[in-house]
Amino acid sequence: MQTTRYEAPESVAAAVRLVDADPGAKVLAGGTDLLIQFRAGLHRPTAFVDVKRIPELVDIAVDRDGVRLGAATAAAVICEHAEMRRLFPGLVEAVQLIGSTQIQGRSTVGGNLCNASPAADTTCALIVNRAQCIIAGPRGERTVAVEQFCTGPGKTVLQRGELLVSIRIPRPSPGTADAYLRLIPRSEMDIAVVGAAVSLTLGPDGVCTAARVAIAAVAPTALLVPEAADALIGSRLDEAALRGAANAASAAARPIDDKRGTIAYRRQVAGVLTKRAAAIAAERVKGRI
Amino acid sequence: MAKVHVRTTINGEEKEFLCEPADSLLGALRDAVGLTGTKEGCTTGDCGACSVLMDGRLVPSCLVLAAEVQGRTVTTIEGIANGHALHPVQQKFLEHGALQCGICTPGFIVAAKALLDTRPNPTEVETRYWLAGNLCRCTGYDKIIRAVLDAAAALRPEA
Amino acid sequence: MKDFKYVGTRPIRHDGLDKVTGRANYGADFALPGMLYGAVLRSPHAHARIVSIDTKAAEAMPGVKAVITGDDIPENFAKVAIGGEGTFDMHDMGDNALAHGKALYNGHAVAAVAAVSLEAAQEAAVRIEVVYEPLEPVLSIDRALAADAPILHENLVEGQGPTNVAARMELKRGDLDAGFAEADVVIEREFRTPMAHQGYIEPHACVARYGEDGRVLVWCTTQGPFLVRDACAAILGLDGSKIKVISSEIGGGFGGKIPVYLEPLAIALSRKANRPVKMVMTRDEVFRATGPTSGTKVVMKLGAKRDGTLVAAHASMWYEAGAYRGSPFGAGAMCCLAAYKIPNFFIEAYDVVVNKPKVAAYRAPGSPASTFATESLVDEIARTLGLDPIDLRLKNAVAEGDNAPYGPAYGPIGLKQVLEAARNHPHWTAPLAPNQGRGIACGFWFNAGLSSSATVTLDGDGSAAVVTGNPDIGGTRVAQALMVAEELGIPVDRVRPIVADTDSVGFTDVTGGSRVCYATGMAVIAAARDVCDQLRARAAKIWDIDPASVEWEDGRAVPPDGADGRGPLTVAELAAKIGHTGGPIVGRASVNAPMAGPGFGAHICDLEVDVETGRSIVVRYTAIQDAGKAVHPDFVEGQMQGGASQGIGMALNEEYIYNASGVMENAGFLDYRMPVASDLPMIDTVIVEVPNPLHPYGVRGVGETPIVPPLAAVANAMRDATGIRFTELPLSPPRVLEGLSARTTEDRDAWRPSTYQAV
Amino acid sequence: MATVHLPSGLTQHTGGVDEIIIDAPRVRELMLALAERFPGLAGQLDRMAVAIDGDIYHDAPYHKLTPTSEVYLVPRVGGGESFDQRLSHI
Repeated sequence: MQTTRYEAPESVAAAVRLVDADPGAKVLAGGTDLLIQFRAGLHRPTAFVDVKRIPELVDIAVDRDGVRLGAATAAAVICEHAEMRRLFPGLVEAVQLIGSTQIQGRSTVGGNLCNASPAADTTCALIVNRAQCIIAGPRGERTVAVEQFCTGPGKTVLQRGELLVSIRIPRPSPGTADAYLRLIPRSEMDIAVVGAAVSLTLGPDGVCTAARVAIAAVAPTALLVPEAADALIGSRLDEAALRGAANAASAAARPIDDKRGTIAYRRQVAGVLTKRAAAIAAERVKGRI
Repeated sequence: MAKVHVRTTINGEEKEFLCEPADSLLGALRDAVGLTGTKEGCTTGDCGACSVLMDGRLVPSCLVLAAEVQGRTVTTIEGIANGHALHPVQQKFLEHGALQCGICTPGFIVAAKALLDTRPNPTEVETRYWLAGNLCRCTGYDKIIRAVLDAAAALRPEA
Repeated sequence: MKDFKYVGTRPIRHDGLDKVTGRANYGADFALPGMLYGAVLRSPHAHARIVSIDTKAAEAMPGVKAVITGDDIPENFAKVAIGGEGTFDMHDMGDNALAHGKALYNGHAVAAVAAVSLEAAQEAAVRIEVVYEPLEPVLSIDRALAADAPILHENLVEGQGPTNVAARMELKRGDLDAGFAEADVVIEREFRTPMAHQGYIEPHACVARYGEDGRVLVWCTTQGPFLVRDACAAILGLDGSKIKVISSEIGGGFGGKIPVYLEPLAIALSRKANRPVKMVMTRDEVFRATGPTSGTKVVMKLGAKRDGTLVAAHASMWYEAGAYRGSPFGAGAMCCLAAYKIPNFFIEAYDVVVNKPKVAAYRAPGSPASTFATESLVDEIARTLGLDPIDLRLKNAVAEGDNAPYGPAYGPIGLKQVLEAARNHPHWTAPLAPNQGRGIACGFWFNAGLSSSATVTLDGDGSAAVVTGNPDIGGTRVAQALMVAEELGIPVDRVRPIVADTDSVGFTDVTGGSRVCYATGMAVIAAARDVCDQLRARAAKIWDIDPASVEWEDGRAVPPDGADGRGPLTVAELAAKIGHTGGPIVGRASVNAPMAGPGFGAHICDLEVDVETGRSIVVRYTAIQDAGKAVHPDFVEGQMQGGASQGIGMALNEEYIYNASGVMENAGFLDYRMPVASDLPMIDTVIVEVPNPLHPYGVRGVGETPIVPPLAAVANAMRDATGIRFTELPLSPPRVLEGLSARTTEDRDAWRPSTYQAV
Repeated sequence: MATVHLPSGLTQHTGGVDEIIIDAPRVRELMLALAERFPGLAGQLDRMAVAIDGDIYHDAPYHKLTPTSEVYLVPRVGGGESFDQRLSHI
């Protein structure tokens, strides 16, 4: 029979105490993955620790250095945040792609990271924006780069008693913009078959001075692809550079065959989306200059 | 294990109910509160039949724990009409024949109301994407989209 | 054709208010005091011998009140004739409800539990210890037909030995060899479609109470309450006269809510526990363990003369029946050439059992898959000959007097009118953008008749009630009210349409086969006319004249000319005197209508293809159909739009995906990809009305035909956009990209193995 | 009296005959006459529906026939399903 408790701590310290004291407890943010897995019998938590009543987990703070995003902030709140949309249009696109309007009302970036799906939409977009995960635990706070947070499907660096509190995203340097694209068979409601995020910095002359490229659903975790970034840096994002980035992304991909796509398909489309996302990011920079 | 005692506001009325810690809001609404207008189609957040508003925001009640609504407000399909006056979305669904079997209709109406609460003048494309989380298998969506757009027009102040 | 006052208008449906306010009660919305909750233990294996089942641990769990296994549903060999439609094999339906000895698909029910809560029942179900001896699963038609294939049913014997081929049928006309010899162009392809689900949003649900007196109450969501009654009686060996079935509102069916799954289990559990039992399927169970439509393989060859005249056709088709015989292979054979005059053909069709769920009816069952083949080949012939695809179809289209491929001559049918309407529609000539293509395809369905009963009662206030036995899935209540209004001459909102339980109305066949507006409509009209006849008699009584001299016109009893200046009497006036003229008036009628009024449709689809990713979207869509007479045009259009949408889903993304062990991998709405609102454009409709002479108003069934054309309409649009003829559905992005990558090689026309499917 | 057309799947029971004139007042007598004439058909006929002058009846043994009636035996198709066809050739 059910032996689950429901807890709704109001501070990070209280939440850490709860999850530290009970290794069977699960942190409940939006619940859009956790509750599905629970009902499918994949895990039987001894407690749901609802962190949405902790103020700093559900807010967005913008300062000179960038943004601190509460890990349990609902996707819809992020998408409605004007400054988020202005600073990180690609990240907001990725957030907006997490499920339906209904799911948007519940799902969170922190939950998306902690669920550690290789196909998570936000992870790539956070990686290209150099986001850092702020983790609270019984021994205090630590910071982990987003690209190191997930270690495999369903696995993260979180240790017993630890809680993802927020995500810090540095303010983009001038001339920088991001973009995220994913391929799904329908127009909505699917899990990414492939995803690609690109962040670009262009000089006043239109030459790319910095770039980050990350791809999703093509490896056990989201992949940062420096080779694809290298293909863009120093170019004016001409066709050859875009093709170079696409080829690098395809080469980096090491996908599997499953019900959502084949190896060959994912590899090819990873390149296509990388190229397109780079072009969109570049257009965004130009639109800002 | 002890049941959770939840005090909340549902459709403008104070309500109290008991639930298991792991019960969904959907289950509590239907069984503990007796509001069966909110429908269960999948319990995985993929069909939208269980859509409700929580603190004014559209959520899938199958993926909300009942215990979470402590102190919050919930609006279900039963709370969409204003007394005897149907909400324009409800009225337009009737006028356009925007339902066939009707099982998805409560979820669509709640979701469409949430849309029009924040966007009085949605385009067809916006409306389709907003409602993409509500599955309908009978209508092909055509009449539903027309009904929502027509309701939007009816809600806008006369130009 | 008579002028209608109410028929053809668009009043608000009577059950609409309840459905927009959340008040309407569906299958899962019913409860009885003391009710238990049931859960089903299902086979994780696709094919396994059940060695033993130990229920002791489950029975010992707190809150558990009853556990049943196949032993509680004795194997029986009854064949129950239902309404002349054919006979359901109760052995198979019972064995499907709860396995006996062998689990035949992933999800096959093996045991069931009733407990005080759903959680307790689910916990107990997993404590039931079942020892399986796994067998090799048969997961494809090709494997089922192989000489060394595992056999699902040892008693299914053909000639030398056991077989997985349950039945064969053939149709032929003319001289095939001579026909192909005449042809200037001959095209042959092999087509495949995967198993696909109806996808109704409401899961199966029921509450059953077995009383101490042996009387049974079943509240459930079903397309056929009488069928539930008779099937449960036969499966459980009960007296059908003691079973009362109340159909709830039904949240979609499309054929899938004709068979019984939960109801016999709920009755058996209730009998054992002596408490009412409620059972509701999860979505996962709906996908794994109800009745999708067949996966198919169709090999078809079509020959035409240079001028486009079709001269010969040869088709061989195999339909997956799932775990038990009974796929719609016969309908597939009968429908595939129904649109065209072809003097020489040979069609053979096979019913093949595989380790997948037993298929059920799904909207024009059998027709979409075989028509996908025909309409793809007709398109290819038009391209080869450089002919307009509508001209080619018109040239060969059947009309009244032509024989259907299954034999009899057609009466008045509307295929040519439908094709003319397609040609005249602005969509047909609208410009296309780059990477867009346009396709057209036709479709046919018979439309069923069968048995229906109806009563119309007239109240003293001049209002009427119409009582029928068909659950209202898509607006049939208001259609019936329109017919009564038309006959009695009273406003539609003065008619109360009622769906009655099995104790309260005469036998009525299922809501299905596109039969409700046609066949039940005939009963409703006849019952209303019975009321009118009685009203004429009442008027005659008032006037003291011969009833035969009273006419019924425009909702009034009209005296003969020169009847002493007496004015006509309206329904309201006659109703007001009902007590003085003989008491209440009840009209009644029943029919066993012939299957008639074949329905033809044509759909035009514009598809835009992303050639770098293989992803495509429908950008414009028009559905044209002969409805005979549209009683409530909103709901006729709705059927056309909904059928088109389901067909588009089959064409683009929907499919059952099995792994190599036969476990379904996408049993949920996330990965069984039905169209969502943002996937579709508005779906334009054109209703053509060629009256059906068998119905008083000319009504034909409309519900099923519209799922037939989309498969080929989409594939033909894909051919137009990409130059590639895809012969396997769905046209999912990986498959399309693979095809695009192969476009320069020789294998572009070769059949491509499934993208996802384990073979 | 009626002209009866048999589907090709049944002609194995009729020695290849696919069209025959039967003198029968009603469908019932027509079916009996067919079964008498071609004993192999006996087990098959109840699987068939009957099309009389274009309209398909599932259950019409007492339907009257005229000398000009065109009768086709047609596999049963209902509101969806085809049943009871174990090992059958139709």
